[in-house]
Amino acid sequence: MTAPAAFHVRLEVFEGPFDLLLQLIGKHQLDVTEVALSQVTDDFIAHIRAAGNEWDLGQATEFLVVAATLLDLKAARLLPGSEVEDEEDLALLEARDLLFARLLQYRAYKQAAAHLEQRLATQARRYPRSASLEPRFAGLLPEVLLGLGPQEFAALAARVLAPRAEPSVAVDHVHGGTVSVREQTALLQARLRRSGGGSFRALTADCAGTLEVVARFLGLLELYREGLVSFEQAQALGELHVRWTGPTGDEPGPDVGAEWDSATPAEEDA
Amino acid sequence: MTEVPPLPAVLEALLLVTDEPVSAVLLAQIAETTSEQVTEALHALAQEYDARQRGFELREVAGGWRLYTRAELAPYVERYVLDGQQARLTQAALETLAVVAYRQPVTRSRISAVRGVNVDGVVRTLLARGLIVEAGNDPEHGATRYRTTALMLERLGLRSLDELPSLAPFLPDLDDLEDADSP
Amino acid sequence: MTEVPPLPAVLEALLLVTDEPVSAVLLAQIAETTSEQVTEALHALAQEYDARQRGFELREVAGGWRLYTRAELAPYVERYVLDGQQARLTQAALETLAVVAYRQPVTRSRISAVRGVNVDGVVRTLLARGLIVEAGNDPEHGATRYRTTALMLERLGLRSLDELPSLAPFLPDLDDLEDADSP
Repeated sequence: MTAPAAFHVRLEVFEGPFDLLLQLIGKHQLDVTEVALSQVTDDFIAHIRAAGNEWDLGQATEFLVVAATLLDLKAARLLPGSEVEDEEDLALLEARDLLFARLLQYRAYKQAAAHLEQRLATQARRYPRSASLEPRFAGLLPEVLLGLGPQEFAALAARVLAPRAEPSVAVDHVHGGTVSVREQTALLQARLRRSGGGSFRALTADCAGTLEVVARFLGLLELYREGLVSFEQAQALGELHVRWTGPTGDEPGPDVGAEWDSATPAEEDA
Repeated sequence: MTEVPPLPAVLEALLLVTDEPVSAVLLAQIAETTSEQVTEALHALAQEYDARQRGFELREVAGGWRLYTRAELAPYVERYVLDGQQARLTQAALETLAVVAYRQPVTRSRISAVRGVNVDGVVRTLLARGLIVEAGNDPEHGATRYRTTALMLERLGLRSLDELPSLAPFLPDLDDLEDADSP
Repeated sequence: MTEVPPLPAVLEALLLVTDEPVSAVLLAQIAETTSEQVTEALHALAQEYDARQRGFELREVAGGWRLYTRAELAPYVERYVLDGQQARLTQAALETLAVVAYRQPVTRSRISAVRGVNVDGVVRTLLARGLIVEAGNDPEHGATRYRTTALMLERLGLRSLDELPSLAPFLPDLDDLEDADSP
C-alpha cells in the first residue's frame, strides 16, 4: 500500500478519532451512511503518522482502536472472496456496524453542539438587567443571608479563582522514546518464522511498555494484511493466537510497517 | 393607592429591580393575582417590546423572566460595558456540554465513549464555569454523574431542556450502542 | 449590523444595563451622535413611558439619566424587596464576594478579570448589602478597591479574616487542568 509521497497533511483542529473521521469523510464528499470506510483509512492513518510523537497516550489509544478497525475493514475489502462466510467475517461486520453507529452518534452530538454554540453566541449578545436597588428601597432589604459556612465559602472561592487554562493544544505529550512499528514488525517476523506461531501475550511478553505492545499489535495487523500470519481467537477478548503462514526459508521477509514510521523517509514503494 | 395599577406596569416595575430570572409564580404572589394571568401578561409584554423595537426584550430563561438588551444592539452595549464579553467555549467543551445536556445524568466514561476522547479536563472546565454540576453516583458502577445547571439554560437562553432540538432523527438506534458506551 | 438601529432603542439598551445616572454626553458618544439629539430622544422616551403608564420611568437626576420604577408602584416593589427571596444573594453575588474576600483589597476590573463578566452591578449590590466597602485607591491606576466588612465575617460565622479557610485543599491539581480546554 503506497502512502503517496506528496501527501502533506496539515493537522487541523480535531477532537478525537470520530471528529477526524467525520472531517475526512466530509473531505471526500462521502455520505457517512454510505461511505466505504476503507476509502478514508489511508487519510486517517496519515493523520496519525503526521502527528508523530505529539500524542497523548490516552488519546492515542482511542485513535488506534479506530485505526485498527479501519485497517481491518480495509484488509477485508482487499482480500479476495470477502463474502460473509465464517465467524471472522461476521465479527468484522459487527465491528463495522459498531463503528458506524458510534460515528453517527458522535455526529448527532456534534450537530447538537453546533446548535448550542449558536444559542450561546446569540444569548451572549443580550445583556441582562442587573441593577442594585434604588436608594429609596435599599433600606428595606432584609438582613442578608449567605446560606453557606466558611468551608463551603472557601470551596466556592477556590472554584472561582482556579486558574483558567490557556486555550492550547494538549501539552502533556508522550515523551517516551519513539517506537518503530517497522522494527517491531521485523522482530515479530523473525520470531514467528522461527517458532511458527504463538499467543499475542507471549509475543509481547518482553515489551518495554504499552507503546511497544501497541506497535507490535499494529505490526501483526500489517503482517495479516500481507497474508503472512493468521489469527485465531476462541472468543471475544480471549487469548489471541498468531500463526505464521508465510514462507519459512531463510530469505528476508518483506519490509512491513514502514508506513507507520514517519521519522524515516522510507521507501515509497510497497 | 386607591386604584389598582395595571398588571403589565406592576410586572415591568418588578422586572426592573430584579437581578436574576423571576418565576411567574413569584411575580403572581407579589402582584396578587394568578400565575396564569401573569404569564399571559408577560407574553404580551414580550411581544409588544418586539413589535415596537424597544431596546430591551423580555425573555423567559431557566424557568424565570428577565429583561435583556436586544441582541442587535450588542455593539453599543459592549462599547459601554467593556469587559462584559464572556469567554467562548471550545469545540470540545461544546460537544461535552451537548452530551451532558441530552444524556443527563451521565458519567464521564459515557461522555468519553461518545466523543472518543478523554473528557476529564473538559468536564472540570464546565464544572468550574458552573454549566454542569455533579448529580449523584451511577447506581451500578458508583461513578459520578453530571447534569446541566440553570445557569447553562440562562446562558443558552432556554426556558427548559425541552427546548433543545430533538436528537432522535440523527441518532442510530441506541440499543445497538450499549457495548460502545461502556469502555 | 448593516442598518443603524433607531436612537431610542440604543438608548434604552444602554439605560437597561446601568443603574447609575448616565450623562447625555456619554450616551451620545456611545451612540455616535450629538448630545442634543440624545437629550431630545431621552425626553421623548420619558414622555412616552409616562403616557403609556409603563412600570418604569426615565428621569434626569444629578446630571444623568436613569430608569426608575414608577412611584405609584412602590408598594409592589417594597413587597418584592421584603419577600424572603431577597435575603439570599445570587450566585453571581456570592462568587464576587468570594473573590473580594480572598483577594482584598481588590479593584472591580480585577474581579471582572477573574469572573470573566462585568461585575459593576453585583459590586453595587454587595456594597448596598453592607458586605463590602470601599478601601482606598489602587496606588498604580487609582481605581477604587474593595474589602469585606465585619458584617460579612459575622454572616460567615468568623471572628476575623485570619479564620477564612485556606484555599489550598480546594484547588484542583494544576496538572489536571493543563489539558482542560478552556475559555
